[in-house]
Amino acid sequence: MAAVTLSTKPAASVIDLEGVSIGYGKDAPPVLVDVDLSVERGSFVAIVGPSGVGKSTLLRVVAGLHTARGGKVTIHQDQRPGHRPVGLVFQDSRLLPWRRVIRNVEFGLEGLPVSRDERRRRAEAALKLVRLEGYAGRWPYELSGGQRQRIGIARAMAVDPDILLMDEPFGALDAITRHNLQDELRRIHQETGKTVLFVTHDLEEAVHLADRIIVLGGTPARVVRDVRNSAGRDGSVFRDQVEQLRSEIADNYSI
Amino acid sequence: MAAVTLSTKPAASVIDLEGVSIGYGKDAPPVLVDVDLSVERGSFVAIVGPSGVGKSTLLRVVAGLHTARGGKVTIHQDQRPGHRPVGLVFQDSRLLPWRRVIRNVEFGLEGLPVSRDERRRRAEAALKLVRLEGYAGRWPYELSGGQRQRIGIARAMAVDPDILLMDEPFGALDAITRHNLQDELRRIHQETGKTVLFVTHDLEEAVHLADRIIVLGGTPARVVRDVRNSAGRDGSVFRDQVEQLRSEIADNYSI
Amino acid sequence: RAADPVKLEIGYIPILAASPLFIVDGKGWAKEAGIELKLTRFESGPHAIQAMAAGQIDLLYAGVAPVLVARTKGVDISVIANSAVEEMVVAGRGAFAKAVGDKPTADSFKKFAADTGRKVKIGTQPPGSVPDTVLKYWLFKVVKVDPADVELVPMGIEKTQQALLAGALDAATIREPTVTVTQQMDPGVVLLATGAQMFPDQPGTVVSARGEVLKKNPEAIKALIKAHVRAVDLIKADPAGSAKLVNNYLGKGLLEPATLEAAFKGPGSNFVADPHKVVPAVEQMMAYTKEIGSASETVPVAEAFDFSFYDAAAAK
Amino acid sequence: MKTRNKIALSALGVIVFLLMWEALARSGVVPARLLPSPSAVPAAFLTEFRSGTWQQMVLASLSHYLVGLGLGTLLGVSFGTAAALWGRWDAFQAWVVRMLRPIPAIAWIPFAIIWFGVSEGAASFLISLTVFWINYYASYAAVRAVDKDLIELGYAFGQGGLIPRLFKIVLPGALPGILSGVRAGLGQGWMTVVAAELFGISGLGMRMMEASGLLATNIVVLYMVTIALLYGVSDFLFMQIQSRVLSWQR
Amino acid sequence: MKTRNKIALSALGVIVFLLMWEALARSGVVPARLLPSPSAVPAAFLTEFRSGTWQQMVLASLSHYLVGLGLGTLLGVSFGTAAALWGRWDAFQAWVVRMLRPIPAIAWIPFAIIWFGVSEGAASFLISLTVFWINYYASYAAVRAVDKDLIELGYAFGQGGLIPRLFKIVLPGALPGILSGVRAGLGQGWMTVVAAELFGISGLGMRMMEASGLLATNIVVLYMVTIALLYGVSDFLFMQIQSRVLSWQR
Ligand SMILES: Nc1ncnc2c1ncn2[C@@H]1O[C@H](COP(=O)(O)OP(=O)(O)OP(=O)(O)O)[C@@H](O)[C@H]1O
Ligand SMILES: Nc1ncnc2c1ncn2[C@@H]1O[C@H](COP(=O)(O)OP(=O)(O)OP(=O)(O)O)[C@@H](O)[C@H]1O
Ligand SMILES: [Mg+2]
Ligand SMILES: [Mg+2]
Repeated sequence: MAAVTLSTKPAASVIDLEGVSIGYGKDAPPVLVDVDLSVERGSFVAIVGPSGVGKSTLLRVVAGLHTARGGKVTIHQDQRPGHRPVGLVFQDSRLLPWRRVIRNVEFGLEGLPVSRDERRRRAEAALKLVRLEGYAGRWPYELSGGQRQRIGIARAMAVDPDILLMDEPFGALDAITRHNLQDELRRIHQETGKTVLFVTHDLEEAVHLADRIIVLGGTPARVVRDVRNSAGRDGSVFRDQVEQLRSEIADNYSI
Repeated sequence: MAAVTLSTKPAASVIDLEGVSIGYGKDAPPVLVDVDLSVERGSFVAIVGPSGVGKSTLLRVVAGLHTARGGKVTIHQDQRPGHRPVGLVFQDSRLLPWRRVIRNVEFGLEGLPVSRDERRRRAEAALKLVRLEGYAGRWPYELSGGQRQRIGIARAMAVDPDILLMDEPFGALDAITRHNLQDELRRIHQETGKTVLFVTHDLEEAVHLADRIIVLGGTPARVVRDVRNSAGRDGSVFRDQVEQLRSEIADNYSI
Repeated sequence: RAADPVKLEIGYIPILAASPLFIVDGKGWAKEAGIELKLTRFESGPHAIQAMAAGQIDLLYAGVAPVLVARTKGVDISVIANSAVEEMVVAGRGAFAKAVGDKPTADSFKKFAADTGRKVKIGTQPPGSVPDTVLKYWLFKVVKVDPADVELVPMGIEKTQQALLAGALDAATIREPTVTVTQQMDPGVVLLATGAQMFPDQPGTVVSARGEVLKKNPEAIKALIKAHVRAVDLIKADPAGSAKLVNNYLGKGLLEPATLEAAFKGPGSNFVADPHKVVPAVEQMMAYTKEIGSASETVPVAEAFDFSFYDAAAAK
Repeated sequence: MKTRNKIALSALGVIVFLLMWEALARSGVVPARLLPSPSAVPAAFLTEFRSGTWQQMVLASLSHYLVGLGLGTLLGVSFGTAAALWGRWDAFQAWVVRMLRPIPAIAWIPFAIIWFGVSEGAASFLISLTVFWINYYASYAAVRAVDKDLIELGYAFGQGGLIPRLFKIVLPGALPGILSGVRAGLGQGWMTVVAAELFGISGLGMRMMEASGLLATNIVVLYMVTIALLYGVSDFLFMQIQSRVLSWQR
Repeated sequence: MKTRNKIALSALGVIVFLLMWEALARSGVVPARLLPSPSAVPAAFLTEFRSGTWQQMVLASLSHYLVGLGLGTLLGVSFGTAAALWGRWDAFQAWVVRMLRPIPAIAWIPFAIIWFGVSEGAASFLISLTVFWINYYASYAAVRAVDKDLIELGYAFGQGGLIPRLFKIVLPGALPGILSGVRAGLGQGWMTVVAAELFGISGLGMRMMEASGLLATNIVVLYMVTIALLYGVSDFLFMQIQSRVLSWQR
């Protein structure tokens, strides 16, 4: 499935896309073309762009779930036993309907050299992170939309990945829950130095969290803007900056 | 399925909930209790509250998809041939996988006294509204998350309902698309006088669109706040007002 | 009369003993007598009897045993003529055939069982059928085999042949035309006992009819029986011609007429139309059936026979 | 995989199969008179075809098969769906079905004879019986497994009435499962053709029995191959149609 | 619906069925000797039970059935899953399967005899054959219909290897369909028991044939009821287990 080159050589960047073009089917026009992207280790990159531009597709290619039509995708991964190099939060929560919540969270840990108890412990910690510790025994169908999405986040967090790919992870969450999770995410990012690739449609969120914002646009889509964001790191978001970026991005949008 | 009283008597309100309590299963504790809610004809009501509080559940009860445990639910509906009294946008887009996009949008129109051509025409208009006119012939699995959500909106719009129930309809949309659709929705609401019940987790959106904001909170949840919002109607959103409401609501949140 | 022929549905089992029926139909004798025949093939007697009991067929060429059994169950059918006797033979193959030769004795059975460490497996049809009864009679009354040395395996007619050829059985009761066919195919197949050796005048295939039909169309039945008698005579007089005709019904494209002719001439074919002659043997067989417990009640055999049609046919 | 590769692989499979069969037949492991080699089939076919028997038998069996298959499928899907939809009806018939289900075709023969006589109808009846059960269970399970969310969607958009719910949600949603049942029935029907022609109804099955009784195994195998081809073609066509109908499945 | 109501309805169904049967048997529409009334069954049971025949036959058939069912189900699910998973293997075997599928149990009997002799093994072999096909097709369709998104999820979380993918995603996802196949096989197995005992292997089927040859229809019906009960109980238990296993389905 993966058409991604995995490299364990040390490098400053963790994800390298060179001239990547991506499409569905054989004869359909490409969705993304000429994507060059180098993500530094420990950086927090937000990806924004209009609906249907190819954000999820890009993430799926980086995760090795979809094969690019052309170009080169390289992931520089560390070997840390008990961890997965990449953790992915899907846009739809995508829970396994036949597993209870806790077992869904444990899913990515299975097959790792991690004891049963340790697995359960890590899953419970992840559940706690998303404030759903009381829901371990539920079936997925017994959850609300936002709860389901949070389980998806917990599942990705549980594998403690070096690279965290998140596809609109807070999309279905109310403001308060969202804020809490944003704070958690920022804390984790700062403490563990994970690399985060974060798709969002909320510019404020992007500015708030990311130190770099990539804007996709056009048909076929390409990287139309690549902004370093100084606001994110020290936690103070300046409205002006958001506004400026917003209008800047709006110019580049093409729906 | 519906445990809703349908009334065709003229009334100022279109939706009347009296002492409604709602729960899943038989022995599980209730999700919502003591909900009294009267929605006036032509009003635009936003429902906010933390994830898992019961917003979707409330909407499903109003739509007659879930039976309340206690209390009385009344819908005052007009008889307009060629229209459905209620249109619902699900939180998950919930498309029929075996129907192409256009046929998914037509779904609610089937069974109404509407000719084939008229049906197609209305579906196409609804598709155009959500800016997906080029996607009529696609299968649902060929859509992005945001596109899917917009098809769900188009489907509800196509039946031209008196009451529009929307469960986080713009949750998966980027800022620009979202703005466009918000404007469309406001226009439609103002022009047609539809009653809109709108679940959102975006306070700004609530203030921007609604003339009344209902806040759900607590376990079991009840209506903790019912705010008339003067900002929405004239289209000018004042930051201060948002901020004030936000902090007011935050006090009432209990996660 | 010619304008309104009597319609008769006749069931048969695809064995050589049904040949008179094929000749009657093939020669057009039935049509001459103003009878329209419809032939229906059945795989086994019980199936045919069930159809007869349900009123779906009028006459039947099948073994005498199912007819008698049906009568004990209150089905109104009678034997009106005989077709063949001494049909069943015992054929052996392989090591067993070599060991017992063509003069099987109780000792040779015992020796074979001791040598191989297993019972002799003999295939036949289910208890109550003619093959089962006459085989047991031969084994235990004629050869006086120790029951501990043999295992009887009940199965369908055609399965018996297959199992024999496949080597799953040491011996089996088979009948024409299979006897000839099997021997042609596998020279190792040996006749251990002929029908007469197994059970003198061994009853076989008879012609039976529903009482209702007998009452309704006595003239037609009489004519049919007359044709039947004629057919039996023809087989004896002209086996080659008969074989050609019968081949159209039995194994068309599957058998050479020469094979059928050989079968007609072989020891397994003995056509007798007179029902009177078989009554004592049937009585004897019924008695034995009761003795070995495959039947709980004996039927007064003579009552099962209605000689009037044969007598009328033979008299003219 | 490309269609060309697929066809090549399938052909390879059949060739390997035929070679193994030929080898088995020649090796003498299986007595030659019980298993003729595949190379004996063409000659047998010519004889049977020239005499017209082949065509006659094929047509006869085909008609029993088609009638039985059609009826069994229709009724099986209907009853299975009904049982899955209405809890009351399901409970009412559950144990009756359990009593009738395991009754083998052979045991139904007397009833077939009583109800239909020794006729084509009886054969079709027996075929439809086995086909019925397979479709009954497949449909039952498929309808049960239809996504409840989609049914809710139907109610939300005025398609909650029996007819629209059934035809717009339940049946399309259960279609993959139902079609898998239909496909299984397609084969089961042919398997039953032989048993259904055991009692005097002419067709492939009867001819096979006759040939087998006279140990003409090459004819038996000819008809087995005939059935295989008839089934193979119908199954292939069914798969083509199915992949069209289910093109919405990735 | 409450369990109590369900049981009551089921009992009602059986009673109505038995009454209709009794009425049919007494009415004389069907000759009494072909269809005994249900009230004749207990007497027949007593005779057969006292002589020990009943127990013996039931045990014998049960052993053929269980072995055949187990083997057929296991192999059917395995081959069906394999074919659905690997396009190459699927293409390779597609037409061979099409050739083997419609061969009726009766036509396999010679092979059963050759390979197993007239033995219990042969009966189990024949039973497992029909069970195999049903499970093969059910599993094939079910595995094919597994949500591709979930398989993708597996790859994303390091469960894309054959073993974890198979056991953590494909099989659980296909389980409802596979179980429906197993259930259909449960009944088909009993239907075949009778055919599989036609050639000299003792058990219920043989006893039924014997009795039917002697037109002892009350004995035939006794064994039919016996089969019905055995099947009914096993199907009921299976359903209980199934609803446990699939409790994640709404
Ligand atoms: N089928 C069910 N069975 C049991 N509990 C359920 C079921 N569906 C929802 N719940 C519970 O009911 C509560 C309310 O769910 P609901 O979907 O209404 O929340 P919500 O307010 O829409 O949340 P969100 O913003 O996350 O979508 C949640 O705590 C959820 O876990
Ligand atoms: N399986 C598919 N087959 C064909 N086209 C597809 C398929 N999946 C997605 N697409 C198309 O590819 C484009 C990019 O899709 P993608 O899901 O990456 O968008 P996105 O940027 O994530 O959008 P959103 O914000 O709405 O989630 C869309 O136009 C979509 O219609
Ligand atoms: Mg997306
Ligand atoms: Mg919700």
